Formats: sequence, structure tokens, C-alpha cells
Amino acid sequence: MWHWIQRFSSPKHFYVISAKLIPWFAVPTALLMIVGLYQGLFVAPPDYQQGESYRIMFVHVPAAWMSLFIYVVMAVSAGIGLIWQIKLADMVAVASAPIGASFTFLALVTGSLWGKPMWGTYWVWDARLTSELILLFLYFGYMALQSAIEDQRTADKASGLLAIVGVVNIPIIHYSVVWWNTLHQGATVTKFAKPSIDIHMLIPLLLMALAFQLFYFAVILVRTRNEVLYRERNRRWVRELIEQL
Amino acid sequence: MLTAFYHLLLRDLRLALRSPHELANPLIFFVLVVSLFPLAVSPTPDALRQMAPGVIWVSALLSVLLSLDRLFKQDYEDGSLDQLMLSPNPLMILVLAKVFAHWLLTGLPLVLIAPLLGLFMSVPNHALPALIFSLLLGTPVLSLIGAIGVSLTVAVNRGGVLLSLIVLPLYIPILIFGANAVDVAMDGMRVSGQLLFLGAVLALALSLAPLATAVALRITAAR
Amino acid sequence: MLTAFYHLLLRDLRLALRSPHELANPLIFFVLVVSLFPLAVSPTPDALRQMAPGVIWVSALLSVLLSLDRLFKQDYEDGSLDQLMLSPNPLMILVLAKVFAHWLLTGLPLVLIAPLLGLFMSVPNHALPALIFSLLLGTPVLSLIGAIGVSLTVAVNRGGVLLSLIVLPLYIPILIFGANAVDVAMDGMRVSGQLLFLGAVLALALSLAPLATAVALRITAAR
Amino acid sequence: MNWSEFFAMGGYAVYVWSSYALAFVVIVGNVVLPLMQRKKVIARIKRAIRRDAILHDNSIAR
Amino acid sequence: MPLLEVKSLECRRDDRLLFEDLCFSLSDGEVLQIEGANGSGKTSLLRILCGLRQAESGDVCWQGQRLQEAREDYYARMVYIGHLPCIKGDLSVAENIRALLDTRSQAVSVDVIEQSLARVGLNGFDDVPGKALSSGQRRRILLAFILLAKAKLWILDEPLTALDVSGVALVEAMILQHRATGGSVIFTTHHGMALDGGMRSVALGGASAHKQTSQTRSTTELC
Amino acid sequence: MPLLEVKSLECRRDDRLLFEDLCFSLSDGEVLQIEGANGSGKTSLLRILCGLRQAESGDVCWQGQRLQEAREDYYARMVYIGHLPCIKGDLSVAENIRALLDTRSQAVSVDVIEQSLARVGLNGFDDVPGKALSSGQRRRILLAFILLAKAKLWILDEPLTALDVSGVALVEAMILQHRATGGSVIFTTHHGMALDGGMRSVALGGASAHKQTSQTRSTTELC
Ligand code: HEM
Ligand SMILES: Nc1ncnc2c1ncn2[C@@H]1O[C@H](COP(=O)(O)OP(=O)(O)OP(=O)(O)O)[C@@H](O)[C@H]1O
Ligand SMILES: Nc1ncnc2c1ncn2[C@@H]1O[C@H](COP(=O)(O)OP(=O)(O)OP(=O)(O)O)[C@@H](O)[C@H]1O
Ligand SMILES: [Mg+2]
Ligand SMILES: [Mg+2]
Repeated sequence: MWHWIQRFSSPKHFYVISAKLIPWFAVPTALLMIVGLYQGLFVAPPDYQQGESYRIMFVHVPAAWMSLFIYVVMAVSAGIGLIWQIKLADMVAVASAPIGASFTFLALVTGSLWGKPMWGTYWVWDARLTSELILLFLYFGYMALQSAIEDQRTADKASGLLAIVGVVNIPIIHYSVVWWNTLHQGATVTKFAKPSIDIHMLIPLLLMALAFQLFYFAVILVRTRNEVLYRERNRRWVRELIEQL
Repeated sequence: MLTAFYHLLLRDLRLALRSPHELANPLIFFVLVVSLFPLAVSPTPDALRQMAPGVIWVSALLSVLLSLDRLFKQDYEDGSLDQLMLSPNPLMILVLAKVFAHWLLTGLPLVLIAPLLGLFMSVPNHALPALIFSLLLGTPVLSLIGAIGVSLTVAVNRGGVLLSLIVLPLYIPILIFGANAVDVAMDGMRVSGQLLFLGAVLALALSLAPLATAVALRITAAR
Repeated sequence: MLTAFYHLLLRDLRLALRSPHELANPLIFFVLVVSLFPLAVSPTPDALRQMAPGVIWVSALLSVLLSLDRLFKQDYEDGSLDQLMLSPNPLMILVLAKVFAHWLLTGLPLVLIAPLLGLFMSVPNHALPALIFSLLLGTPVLSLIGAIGVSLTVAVNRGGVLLSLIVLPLYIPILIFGANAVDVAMDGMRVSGQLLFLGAVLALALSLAPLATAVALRITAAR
Repeated sequence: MNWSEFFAMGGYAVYVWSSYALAFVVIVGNVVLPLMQRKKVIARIKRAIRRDAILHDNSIAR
Repeated sequence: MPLLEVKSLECRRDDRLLFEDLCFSLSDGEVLQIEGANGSGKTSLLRILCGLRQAESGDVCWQGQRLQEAREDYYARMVYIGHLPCIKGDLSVAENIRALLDTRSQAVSVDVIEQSLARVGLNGFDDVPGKALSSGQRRRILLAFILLAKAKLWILDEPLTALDVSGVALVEAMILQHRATGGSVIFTTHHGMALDGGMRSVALGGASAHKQTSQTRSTTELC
Repeated sequence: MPLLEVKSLECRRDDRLLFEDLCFSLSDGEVLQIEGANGSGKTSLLRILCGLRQAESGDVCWQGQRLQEAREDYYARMVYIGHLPCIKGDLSVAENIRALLDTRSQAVSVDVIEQSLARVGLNGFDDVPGKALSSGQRRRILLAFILLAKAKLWILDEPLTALDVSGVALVEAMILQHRATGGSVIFTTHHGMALDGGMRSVALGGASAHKQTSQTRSTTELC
């Protein structure tokens, strides 16, 4: 097991393998997205309360989920990089940040676009909305620290530590709707009991969520590959590879 | 003389842009501080609207205050300030260049993002121009006055808090008129009086502050 | 080990007290910022009371934030930090000593003056204990978390704003619970829940933050 | 259901379609940016290879 | 068993390889000079030897144990001074020395400090604040610190910086005396040091052709 | 008329008298060394000569005019480097040089900068950021600056700091060449500089007994 991890986590090996993996994520992403969009926009019935506006859900909720998920991935891989000194893990963390930030941004904007018709205002300062905003700042802080420190090793370790410390915010976001009474929807899908949502709405939502997930995997591979190339730019194998291009 | 102004301005801008986070940071700080208030106060939209001008203006002020030490501190510590003072060009012009760079990097972004924050804090649309213009006239004054403060404290170790002590009282008139302009605009009244005042203060500061800063630098940087 | 803690604590206190303005400054900054708000907002006593907990807490937070750079920055720049890291004593203990000194110099004075400011902002008497205790439990956490942030940015030029970007998001839960405690107390309700939370966070921070800071220092101070 | 009704989204068109538009932008951006980044990295490495070759030649010439 | 052993150390800065496969060892009573032109990596090497930096690969062993494992013992028995002053401007000379010794948990009496100050040519300066010293006087404080630190191993990065002729002679005498009592020294300098009895040297960067020392010189043991 | 004339200068720091009634003058093509032990006031004197400090009494005259009146002309024709690096970590080497020259309103082409970098042994380093340089490399940037500054008078405070043997030789050659073209130099150093053709020296603080230079030495003209 350990041996396998070591082997796979060698940047060169990763670079070779990942090239083959990307299509396996990219193609299903496209398919799922098309099906999900069709189901969400044409098949799912209007909501009896919210009318058509609820269709924002099919982008808002997956984006919001991804914003949390990516942060956890980032923190965990940063932790792995910090403790076991696996360079590839650091690279994954670094590559995750901009993707996570963009999804957080998407969740924030679509949320407030949804909020206008639902709550009558784009923005309220309640716990979930605010903590999601803070999540965006955590991403920014990570990226800022990463770019502010010149030495790559130092930058990885320092920003990794920050990512780990920032993870405390994740449960706060998730449980904010429980701990504080807020305007925002409580858990409707992720409840353990039967989800309190119409099955015709649930299916496209899950499809879209899966599509977003796979999309992340595809993009993270591409970004990590860039990171590998850049950081190993003085290694012989990269030089040879580039010369062949 | 003009080229010296221009080159120094360029150098400071380049230095700041070298690290991309530099550019975004005062902005993010501003947004963060503004959002601290609703969090801490958890108000109704109405109460929020009422506090908005004050909160935005106080945050802008603090954000400028915090970024002041980039004006001269580092130049002092690494000796570049000595070289500036040994320039054949009038020190005043160089000071003006540095202050201008500082404003472009901190004040201007605040002005640009303020309308968005105004919306967040449910400032009505018709009051946004007043918000923008009051900041546009007010933030350069903050930088100019700040420069005097920084030049006075540049030789003081850990002078950060001392600096705020010196500078904040001087900022207060700007704060009052700036916030008041927005307040008044929210009530639908004319704000030309407040803006005129801010403009007059800006003109005054532009003509006097660089001189005062230059004099202060010659005094404090003797070592 | 204990003597190392004690001596370092003493050194930092002595260094700060050497310049008397040091001691007063965070306090004065706190008072100034708190008084900026009534100036900018010009509210009724009722509205003032409503904002009071938030404003006091935000100002306390900013005042700690501003004073954070005295924690490690100078030691880093003049090489003393290298010497600390070459100490045979666990770095964690030394970090704890420095953080404790920082709190004694910034957090504690804030706690002591807060009731006065509360009265200024017409916080009712029965809510003052909540104000004091929330600050007493909260400000050490601010120093502890701040230490992590400072240690991460200590090698970054002009890291002041970067520091706030890193630290403020981590401060927000403290801010929310702290201000909320006072809010709730003003309504005459029990605040033990909020205070318990703050206490728990303090315990957590006390046990983890010095370790994280020490790790961060070893990372960033490599040069 | 006809198309104009579909695009009207029951009066919520602005909100729904701007959400989807933004989602589109974010997704496309997440595809395009890494690919551009890849180009940049490769160009940079190529430049480094060329520079090293020149340096190498020089040192041999000496 | 050698006191300090360096095993195939590699160091890179950015893209440049400074040294690789560097091996040498140091035993009791030995003096070792690290040679090399500007930028050849002397400072980087010394910081790695102190455990302040991590090498890209290779190990540093203290009495047979890897440095990371022997930290406490190692730090109790070595002392390092680098390019940076480590002097607090607000503390007096005596307090500065005391603060430096405190990190090593070493207590000393006033008399002892005064003796060491006399030795380094700072008699009568014990209550002068650090900021009122000239550059050479600051470096002399560090010499007093080294004298008092009672360490087995001295690691000195350009100890002659800013010292006048009498200062140079003092450092030479200090090193000779330390060696005579069984201590070891690793140092760098660009100015020939007159140490009779010989010392070994390690050259970095192949740039040592520039150097014309009149010392006995053993070849570097590259593995 | 001498280029620079010093008339009965007095300098005190705190309560200590460093020198009084100091007089000397410097004409075209002359090289003058300020001698003195650590703390004898060399740096203070040079800063007074630059007009960065005010002497307690006495005058400095540039071509017969008092310095305060001749500032613009004086600064256009002199260049000073002190103990401090003047190097911006975030700017590249070439940009650093350009920034220094900009304060003198001097524009230079890329080629010229590269030539001067080659001269000071930094070829190929033009796009390396300042913070990635070793201490000696940083000082070499200043040498390139002096070369490009086209000044009549050089005032150099310990120009040999951190330089290796080749660096010292470079500074010697630079000074000789400057003198040959009619330029003048005032410098301090604790390490003998080999300047054939002789130079004058001024000793401060009576501590020059320590110095054993092999130079031709004229006595100080104390009035
Ligand atoms: C700017 C405004 C908004 C933000 C920042 C936001 C943020 C979030 C976040 C972070 C989640 C994921 C929570 C988790 O998985 O723990 C989420 C989920 C969700 N949001 Fe929003 N939201 C906003 C507005 C809205 C609005 C206006 C609605 C609808 C009225 C809404 C409906 C939902 C729903 C249904 C979920 C899924 C809940 C679940 O089952 O987990 N959101 N939102
Ligand atoms: N900021 C200051 N405040 C008070 N006294 C000072 C200050 N700086 C220096 N001094 C005192 O002035 C004297 C001269 O200092 P100066 O730096 O001019 O000496 P120097 O000849 O350059 O010494 P060195 O060879 O060590 O650089 C010193 O004895 C010092 O104690
Ligand atoms: N912070 C840094 N980041 C990147 N590279 C650096 C950094 N500091 C130094 N370097 C590079 O590492 C090399 C070695 O630097 P180091 O300070 O160890 O040299 P040195 O031998 O001590 O030189 P000097 O005699 O000038 O003090 C230099 O060529 C420099 O370019
Ligand atoms: Mg060095
Ligand atoms: Mg000096």
C-alpha cells in the first residue's frame, strides 16, 4: 500500500497516468450535465410555492456543495503534504483553491439571485450566507498566502497549515442552518430520513451534483498537471517531454 | 522633475503589483470589515440601512489607515528613503508621487467597490452617487494626511498604533462629512454642501500636506 | 522551561513598557474607533444601544488585529526569532510566552476599559458583566489565533493586509458569539451558552494554537 | 409549453437565466484557464530550454 | 565520533544548485572555515547546520544523532550568530545580552556581564540602549553573548562584519581561546583571519580560487 | 575653491561628544578616508556631509556655498551609500538599479545596466529579485549604482561590507578609476584598502591608534 502510494505520488508517474484519466471524467461530466439540464429545465415540474424560480437550485445547490467539498479536499491534501511530505498532495491543494473559490463565488451569486424573488432581497446577513462568504475569503487567504511566499516549499507548507486551520469553518457553514434560525433553507436533500423533495426535482439535482463532482475531478487533474510541469521544470523528464511537443 | 514624479509613481505601482495579492488586499480588508458589522450587530434591514454610511466610511478609513505603513516605513528601513532625500528633485514632488501611488492602490479600489457594498447593506440606489463621490473626494485626503502621520512616526519602533493615534483625530472631520453626505442623500436631500467641503479640504490637503510631509521626513530621518 | 517562559514574558513586557506610549496605544485606538461610530452614524440613544455590542466587539477585534505585528515581526527582522528557535526549550512554550505578553498588553486593557465604553454607548448596567466576560474569554483567543496568522506571514513583505485577510475569517465566530452574548444579556436573558462556547474555544485554542504557531514559524523562518 | 414561455420562466427569467449564464461562465472559465495556464507553462519551459542551450554553448566556447 | 557530521547535503535556492553531496565533519577542538565567493551559499549552509533551514537532501548529525532528533541537546550546546543584529533598540546593552542568554535558560550576574562587556570593548555601555549604538558596537554585543553562552560549538557567519581592527583581533583571540579549551568553531569570513595552529576549510561553489588565505588548508572531503 | 569644505563641525549623540571643531576640505581628484574605531562617529559624520543629519554646530560647504543653499546642485553631483542595503526585495536587480537612478532623474538603457552588472560580477542576475540575493550580492548592486550615477563626489560608508576578495579588489579599482577622471571620494572602512598614489585620511575619536594602514597618511587638519 505505502509503496503504491509512493509510486503513484511521484509527479512523473502522476503526469503519465492522469493524461489517461482525464477523458474518463470529462466525457461523463458532459453527458451528465446535458441530461441533468434537460431533466431540470424541461422535465421537472414547477414548484407549487416558488414557481419556476426554484430551477436556480440545479446550479446553486451543487455549486454550494462543491464549495464545501473542495475545501475539505484541499485541507486534507494539504495535511498529507505537510505530514508525509508528499509533493503531489501539495500540488493538488494548490490546484484546488481557484476551482473551489470559483464554485463558492457561483454559490454566492446564484444564491443571492435566488434570494431576490424568494426573500425579497439579494442579501441578508444570516449565518449561512455569511459563513459562505467567509469561505470565499478563506480561499482568497489561501491563494494570497501561497502567492505571497516566494519559496515554493515554504509557501506550500505555510498555506497548507492555513487551510487546515480554516477547516473549522466547514462544520459551521453546514450546521449554521441548524444552530441559528435563518432565512436559508434547512437540509432538504441531505437529511438521513426521506428527502423532503419531489423525486422529479431530486433526480436532476443529483445528476447535476454528480456532474459538478466529476467536472472538479477532471479540472483538478488538468491543473495539477500544470503544477507538476511547472515545478519539475528543471527535471530531465519534463525537458525531454517538452522538447518533443 | 515631472519625470522623477512619474518614475517614482511607476516604481511604487510596480512594487505593489509585483505581488498580485497586494492589489486585492486593501479591498478585501475593506469588504471584510464592512461585513463584520452586520455579523456582530445582526440587525434588521432598516437598522442596517441606517448604519450603512457610517460603517462603510469607518471601514474605508481603517483600511486606508492600515495600509499607510506601506507609504514610507519600508523605504525608511531599507535606506531607500535616504536616497530619495538625496535626490536633486524637490522632496515634495517625490512625496506627492508616493502618496498618489498609495491612493491609486488603496483609495481608488475602495471607491470602485463601495457601490457593491452599499447594495449589500441596502443603501438605496439614489444614494450611491453620493457614496461614490464622497469617497472619491475623501480618500485622497486620507492618504495625504496619513502621509504626514507616517513621516512623523517612521523612526518609531512599532509605531502602528501611535500612527493611528496621530492620524485618526485628523481624519474625523472627513469621516463626519463623508458619512453625512451619504446619510443626507439617503433622505433624498442635496449633498452639494458636503461634497464642496470635502473638495475644499482636498484642495487644501493637496497643497499643504506634501510640504508638511517633506519637512517631517527631513526631521525624522536624520537617524 | 518555566523560567524560559517567564523570562521571555518579562522581556516582551519590558520591551513594551520601555516606551510608555506602547502601553496606552491599543487602548486609545480602541476608544477612538469605538467613538468613530457614533460620529459617523449620529444615531439616537436607542439605535446606539442596539449597535453597542457589535461596535465594541468589532473595535476590540480590530485593535487586537492592528497590534498583532508586534508579536513576531520585529523579532523576525532583527534575527531574534532565529535565536528563539535555537533555544533548547520547546518553541511552543516560548510562543505561549509571547502570546501571553501580547494579551497582557492589548487584550487585558481592552477588557478593563470596555465597561466604561459600554456606559458611553448606553449599554444597560446589567449587561456589563456579559460584556466583560465575553471579552475576557474572547480576546485571548484573538491573540492565539492571531499568532498563527502572524507566524505564517512573518516573512512576507508588507504582510499587514495579508495578515488580516488570513486572520479575520478565523475571528468571525468569536465575534459573532461575543457580540451575541452582550446582545442577549441586554435583553435580560442568560448568556451562559455563549460564554461556555467562548470558553471551549479558548481551551481549544490554548492547546492547539501554540503548536500550530511553532510549526508555522519553523516553516516560514527558514529564509 | 412553448419556447417564449420557457424563456420567461414564469416571470423569473432574469434571475434564472443569469444564474445559468454565470454557471456557464464559471464552468467554461474553469476549463479555459487551466488550458491557457498549460500553454504558458510550456512556453516558459521552452524558453528556459533555449536559454540553457545558449549558456551551455557559451561555456563550451570558453 | 565527530561532534558534527554533514552527510551529502544538497541545497538549492530557486532553481540554482548551490551545493550537493557536501560532506564534512568537525571534531572537538577543531576550527573550520567555510569559504566561497559572494552568493556561493555559505549563509545557507550555516543555517542548515543550525537546523533553521531544511536541506533539499542529506543529513546533519550532532554526535551521531540526526539533528531533528537531537534538537534539545544540540541547541543547548551550540550558539549561532548570522548577518542579522539580534539587537533590540529599546533594550539596554546589558538587557540585550540577558535576553539572548535567557533563550538558552542561562542566568548570569551583573558582574559577569560587565566583565564580558569589558572584554569586547564596550565597558561603560551597559545601560546604553541598543538603538544608540554604532554598527560595530552592535556586533560587539553579540561577541559578548558568545563569550557568555558557554557553548561547545560556535557557528559564526561573518563575525568580522563592521568590526574595527581591535575588534578583529578580539575575535581571533576568542576563537583561539575557545579552541584551546576544546571548543569547536565553524565560521565564514571574507577577510583573512590570523589563526595560528591552523584550521581546516571547506570551499563552496568552486569560487574559492579568488581566496588567497595564508592558512594551512586541508582539502574538502567531498564524498 | 575646494569641492567640499567642512568648517569646525561638532557632533553629539545623546550626551557624548563625538567630535568638535572638525575641519577638513576635499578637492577634485582627492580620496579621503575617515578613520576611527567602532562608534567614533564615522557614520554620523558622513550623514552630516550628505545633509541627512544636522550637525550641532559648524558648516559643510559645497563649492563654497553652504550645503542647505546648494542642495539641488550638490545632490545632482554626489552619491552616498551607507550601512543600509537600499534594495527592494520585490524588484529585480535591474529594476533596483533603475529605481535608484530614477531618484537622480537619470535614464539608462538596458545595455548600460548590463555592462555595469558585468563589471560588478552580477552578470546574468539582472532579472533575479532582490530578496533572492546573498548579502554580498546586494552590496554589489550598490556598486553598479555608483558606477552609473556619474557623480563627482562619492561618499561611501564601509563599501567593503560583505564583499569577498574579488569584491574588495573591484571597489579599489573603481575608486582609483574615479580619481583618475577627476572625481573625489570620501569613505570609511575597517579593512585596509590598497590604493596606490596615496590618499588622505581624517581620524575621529583619537582611536585611530588601532589602525595600522600602510597608506601614505596626511595629518588631520584640525582647526
Ligand atoms: C447568497 C445566498 C445564498 C448562499 C450563500 C447559499 C449557500 C448555500 C450553501 C453553502 C449550501 C450548502 C449547505 C450544505 O450542504 O451544508 C446551500 C444549500 C442550499 N441552498 Fe442556498 N444559499 C443562498 C441562497 C439560497 C436561497 C435563496 C435558496 C432558496 C430559497 C437556497 C436554497 C438552498 C437549498 C435548497 C440548499 C440545499 C440544502 C441541503 O439539502 O443541503 N439557497 N446554500
Ligand atoms: N541613534 C543614535 N542615538 C544616539 N546615539 C547614537 C545613535 N547612533 C549612534 N550613536 C552613538 O554615536 C556614536 C557614533 O556612531 P556612528 O554610527 O557614527 O559610529 P561609526 O564610527 O560609524 O562606528 P562603526 O564603525 O561601528 O560603524 C556611537 O558611539 C553611538 O553610541
Ligand atoms: N531568499 C532567497 N531566495 C532565493 N534565493 C536566495 C535567497 N537567499 C539567497 N539566495 C541565493 O542563494 C545563493 C546563496 O546565498 P547565501 O546567502 O547562502 O550566500 P553567501 O555565500 O552567504 O554569500 P555572501 O558572501 O554574499 O553572504 C545566492 O546566490 C542567492 O542568489
Ligand atoms: Mg552570507
Ligand atoms: Mg558606521
